Amino acid sequence: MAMEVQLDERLAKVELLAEDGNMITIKVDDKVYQLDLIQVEHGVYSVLYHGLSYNVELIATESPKKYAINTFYHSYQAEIIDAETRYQRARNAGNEFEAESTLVSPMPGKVVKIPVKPGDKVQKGDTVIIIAAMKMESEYKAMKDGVVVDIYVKEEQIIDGNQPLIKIE
Amino acid sequence: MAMEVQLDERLAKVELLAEDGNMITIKVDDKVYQLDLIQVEHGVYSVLYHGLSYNVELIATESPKKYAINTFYHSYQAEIIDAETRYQRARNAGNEFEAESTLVSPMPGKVVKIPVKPGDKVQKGDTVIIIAAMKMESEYKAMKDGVVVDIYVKEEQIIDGNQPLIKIE
Amino acid sequence: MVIKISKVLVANRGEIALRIMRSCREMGIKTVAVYSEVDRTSMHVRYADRAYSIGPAPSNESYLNIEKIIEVAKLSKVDAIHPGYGFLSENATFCQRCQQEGIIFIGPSPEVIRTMGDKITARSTMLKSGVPVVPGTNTKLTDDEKVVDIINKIGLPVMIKASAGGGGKGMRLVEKKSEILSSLRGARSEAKTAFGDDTVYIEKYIASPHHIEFQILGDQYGNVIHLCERECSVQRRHQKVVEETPSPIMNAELREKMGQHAIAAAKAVNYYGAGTIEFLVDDQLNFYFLEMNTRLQVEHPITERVTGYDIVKQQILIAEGSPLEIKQEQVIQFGHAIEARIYAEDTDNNFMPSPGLVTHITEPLGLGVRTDGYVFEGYRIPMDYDPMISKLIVSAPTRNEAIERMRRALYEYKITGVKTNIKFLERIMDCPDFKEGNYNTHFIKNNETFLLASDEAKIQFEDLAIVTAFMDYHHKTKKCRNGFNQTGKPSRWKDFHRSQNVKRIN
Amino acid sequence: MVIKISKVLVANRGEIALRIMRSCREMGIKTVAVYSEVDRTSMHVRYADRAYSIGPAPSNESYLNIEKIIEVAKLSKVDAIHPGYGFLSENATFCQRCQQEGIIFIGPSPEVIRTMGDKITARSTMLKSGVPVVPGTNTKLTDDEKVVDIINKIGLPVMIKASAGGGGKGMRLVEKKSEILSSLRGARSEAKTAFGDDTVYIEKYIASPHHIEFQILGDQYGNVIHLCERECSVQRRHQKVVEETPSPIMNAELREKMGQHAIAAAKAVNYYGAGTIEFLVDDQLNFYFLEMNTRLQVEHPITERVTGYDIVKQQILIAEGSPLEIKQEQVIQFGHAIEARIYAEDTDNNFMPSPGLVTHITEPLGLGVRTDGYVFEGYRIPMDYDPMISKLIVSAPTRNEAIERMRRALYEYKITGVKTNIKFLERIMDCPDFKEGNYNTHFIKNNETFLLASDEAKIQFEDLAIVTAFMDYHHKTKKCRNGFNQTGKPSRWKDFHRSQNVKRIN
Repeated sequence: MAMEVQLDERLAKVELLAEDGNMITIKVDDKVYQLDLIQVEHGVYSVLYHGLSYNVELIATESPKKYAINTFYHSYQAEIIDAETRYQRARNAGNEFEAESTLVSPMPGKVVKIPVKPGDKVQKGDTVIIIAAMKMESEYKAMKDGVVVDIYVKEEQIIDGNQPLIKIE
Repeated sequence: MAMEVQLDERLAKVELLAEDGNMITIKVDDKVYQLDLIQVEHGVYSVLYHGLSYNVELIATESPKKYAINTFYHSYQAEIIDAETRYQRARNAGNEFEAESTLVSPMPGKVVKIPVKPGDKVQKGDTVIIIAAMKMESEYKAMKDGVVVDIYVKEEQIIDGNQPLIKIE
Repeated sequence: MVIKISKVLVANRGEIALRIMRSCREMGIKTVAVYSEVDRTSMHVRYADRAYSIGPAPSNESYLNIEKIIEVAKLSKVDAIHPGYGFLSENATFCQRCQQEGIIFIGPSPEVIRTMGDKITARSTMLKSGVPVVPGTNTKLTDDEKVVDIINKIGLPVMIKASAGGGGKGMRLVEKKSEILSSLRGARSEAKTAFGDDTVYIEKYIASPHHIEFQILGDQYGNVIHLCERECSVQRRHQKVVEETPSPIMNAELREKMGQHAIAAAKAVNYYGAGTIEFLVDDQLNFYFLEMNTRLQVEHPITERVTGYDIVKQQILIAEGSPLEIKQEQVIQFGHAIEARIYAEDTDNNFMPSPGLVTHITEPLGLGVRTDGYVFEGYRIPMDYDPMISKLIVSAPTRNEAIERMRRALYEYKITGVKTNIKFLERIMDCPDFKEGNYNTHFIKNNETFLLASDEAKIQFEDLAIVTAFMDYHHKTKKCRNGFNQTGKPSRWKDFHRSQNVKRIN
Repeated sequence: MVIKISKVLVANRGEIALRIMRSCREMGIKTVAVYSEVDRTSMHVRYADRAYSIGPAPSNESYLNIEKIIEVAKLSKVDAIHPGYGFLSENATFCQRCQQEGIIFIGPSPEVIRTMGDKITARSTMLKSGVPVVPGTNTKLTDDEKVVDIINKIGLPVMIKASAGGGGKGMRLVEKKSEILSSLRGARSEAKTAFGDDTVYIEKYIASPHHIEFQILGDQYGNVIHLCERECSVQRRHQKVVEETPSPIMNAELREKMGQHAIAAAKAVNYYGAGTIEFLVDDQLNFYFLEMNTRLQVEHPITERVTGYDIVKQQILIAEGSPLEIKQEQVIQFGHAIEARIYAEDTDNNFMPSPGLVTHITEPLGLGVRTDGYVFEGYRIPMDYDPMISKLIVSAPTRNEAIERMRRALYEYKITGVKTNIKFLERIMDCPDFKEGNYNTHFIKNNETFLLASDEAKIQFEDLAIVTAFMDYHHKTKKCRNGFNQTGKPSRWKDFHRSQNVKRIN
């Protein structure tokens, strides 16, 4: 079984060569590992590699193909790239600009103020929305010069992390 | 919605009169309760009753209708009695003697010794099997006079809790 | 007269509500929790003997709603209310309302809260009692021109501060003559917005100060003792991050002197209850009264650890009218204690708060480790309150060993689902300035490069992360093909213990 | 000469393996875990820097397999092995094998282990050094007739004990003349089976004794100190259940006297490392040497708590060849500490062991509470080893407050899935004899009725249990009807936070 895994900026080719219970032989790009890998708690894996003991925590996301990963001290974002994902990526390739036009909330919170309205011209760095969470207010700035074409949220609205807020074109 | 719940020796009639989110009105036998009941962790419920705060832990079993329950300091066994269960109980009623003929392991362990064999006559209190777990050996005795008709396990065998061991008739 | 308290309403949430309830439980006192709508599943609701909803998530509609809390207190027939820290803990009106209703407020009198809450009154009260205060003004300043005159007389740099202030609001550092007027106006306008009062005062700016505070306890009969100092100079934007006791710059003589002044400060206002006298200490070990906190402090556990006393129990005993049983000469510091505050925040992203669902948590255990927390697996940290998840307190015979223990405990502390500052705290423990005890309130600013350095070792764990994600996905899809997980039965542990079972049965 | 240890193999499992690794981590020492097949998911494997499988579940094929462990030690290039307690910790052969391989054994010399392992040799060594031993015989007895003569001379009641003994095996109390011969034969046969040696000795029976032990530390240069006593009289079938320090019957004079004898006992065998001298103390406070344990004890944390010293670190420093830095006059007991052992056992059912899957666990937190455990949610406690899940250690300035704290901590401690003795421990804390400190080794037997009393309050929580089970089932069936849980997506938290989310978004 072979697939690609996107880890942050890196795209790695992964091939499972052998699997016997929790003993696996697996190839990542050009390197072959023999590992003892077992899930020990919900989302927590213990990995032994030549006697070295590692712990890896996987955090499920809304997509079964995407993970947030914590190792010893480090955090990563991973995505499993199978045929379906590749197809979707190809389809979206033309729209990459689109994604970069939309300001997305990095955390849950409450919209305090939206000092712009659709049709307003904004310059890169202008504050376009203020979000409050945990007794702290954060200002979000326009990522480029342009015109506000859409505002997806309202003042006083409670928002989730990763929610689209404002589209600028 | 109404059902019966068997709690240890007690059989209680339960009727859910109203449900609005975690606020419920429920009748247990003749008593009506208004409760704020919510699952707060996996298998852990918080119940508020006239301001009193209770915590109840439910432990799932192999059957979705059976629970082990811990409240403050107390432990109970519960079973939901619906139509299906009532039917099965009725069917098994004739076999109750059957159940009492079989010695069942109360805990996981390893069979150390079985000093009897099928056909042996035993007296109530005779040791019929010795089980070891956690550095401790326990002797299990015949629950009545009779003849060993079946032995379901072997010496050295690893057993689970609630596993039938020996049948005496 | 001693009136035994048998039931306490804890007008707070989070770790401090739990911490107070723990002491109540040990004393055989029943506890009543109050909670806002988003806190129904919070641990303090489950830990208490009783719990009552007091309104929607925003604090001013629930945890700051005095009348609602008084109503619950009467309904649940409590003898006393413990306000914790934050929320209503330094609200003189609330304290007075309790008195009117015949409910014991576990804290000082409303008069003392008022005196110490107004910084100018506090300063002049201290001056009268011979406690050194930061040189500056002691009257209410309203005339801008006069302020400029005064600043010129004191000499730059100075701090302009709001009299009603706190939490760094309405505060300006002035270093240049040209900045005086604009800073003054800025401070006034901020103070007006935050506290409804634009009165300010001027303090000489103490360069590279240490923030050192003394814990004091006073009873209702005029006995006051101190439980030694806490070093609180590791701060980010006036928010304490790490505290320790003893202070690395303290010596026995200075402790004696500052302790006596702390006691004098408390006696000057007939203080009773637990309180904290905050001092600024400069490099020459000159010290100045900064302010008094008339409540329990977040960092009180390090004092509990080295002195052995349970400060919440002392608060309750004092509120019952018991005379202090601890004598000053009995108070010793046994070993060294450090507290680190665990915040739900993204340290790599300008310390942005990170509320959300805690999917997994492992608390550090073992010798010399105390955790005061309130979150659990499956708990959703609400965005409505403070981002502090817990406090990690370690102790050891020496400061060095305490730092090693803190590193070990931080290593063991695993919280997933939300981002935390645990890695940042580990960097603090590794920072040479901290290890040498050579730091002041500029520590975090001065060491920013070190503390926020990017992970160079990250790349070597990449393959590990890739393999694990791959295998998890592989097993997930295999299971689906085999038709598992579609039985409707709880399968939480089943899958990854299946292999073990097989091994055990054969 | 001091040889710094940089990597340690921990030849153990469970809580003690973790506890040792914690100290190693604080000292910057790398750790190597070994594990049997059933322990692949155990916490010590995950906590260590390295981990190696050493064989099947039965101890004699893994944790007692000397050659296999030596092999791993060489493969992983460790400087030292820590044996923990139990398993190979008092095995002179293992200790010697380590020496042969040039690996430091963190413990005493093989000669000392042998001397103290043979109870008769230990008794006569102590006698020669002037340490009081229980009156009795000090030579190997093989002739039955001679034994009867001796017993008649000592006077009944007496204990017949196996020289190679331990853990209560090969031991008989003789109260009547008619029982002498049968007891002697019983003891011999049991000793033969358990230890392959039927040599016995006779001790005067001490009525209602206290079991009090002294923790000692000795370096390789002849310096020996003691870290005061531990009271270990709360026992069930020779198994300690609760320990505390200071002992309620101790006074300063007796402590000084017993402490000096404990040091003399250690010096008599040129002891180095951490060790424990066990004494029997009668109601008149006469004390007698019982035996020496040449290893770390389960209950060492209470000593750590009141003295502040990390005993495992001291063991490592001594093994490195460092001279003891602690002086006897520095040792103080700061406050009071109690340890309760949490066992996976069914106290309502003759204390039958209860291995199995831990479905949920909440550890107690807060002031003065330490937990040394190793289990976690989803861990399957194997049936192959000791039933101890964890140790709960509390401390407070006074014994009374420590008892209150222990009750609070036990209340917070929730373990579901397996049965535990937590309720039984709570009853001990409530027991008048324990609260008054008025107990000896017969405590549990004498208070059985109180400790095992059935729950009268149980009935009042019945309706609560019924309602919760009903509602859980109701939601489960409702969910199935609505087609949830069939998406294959992880739904662990989804369901019970759904309502919260809705509330938050509106």
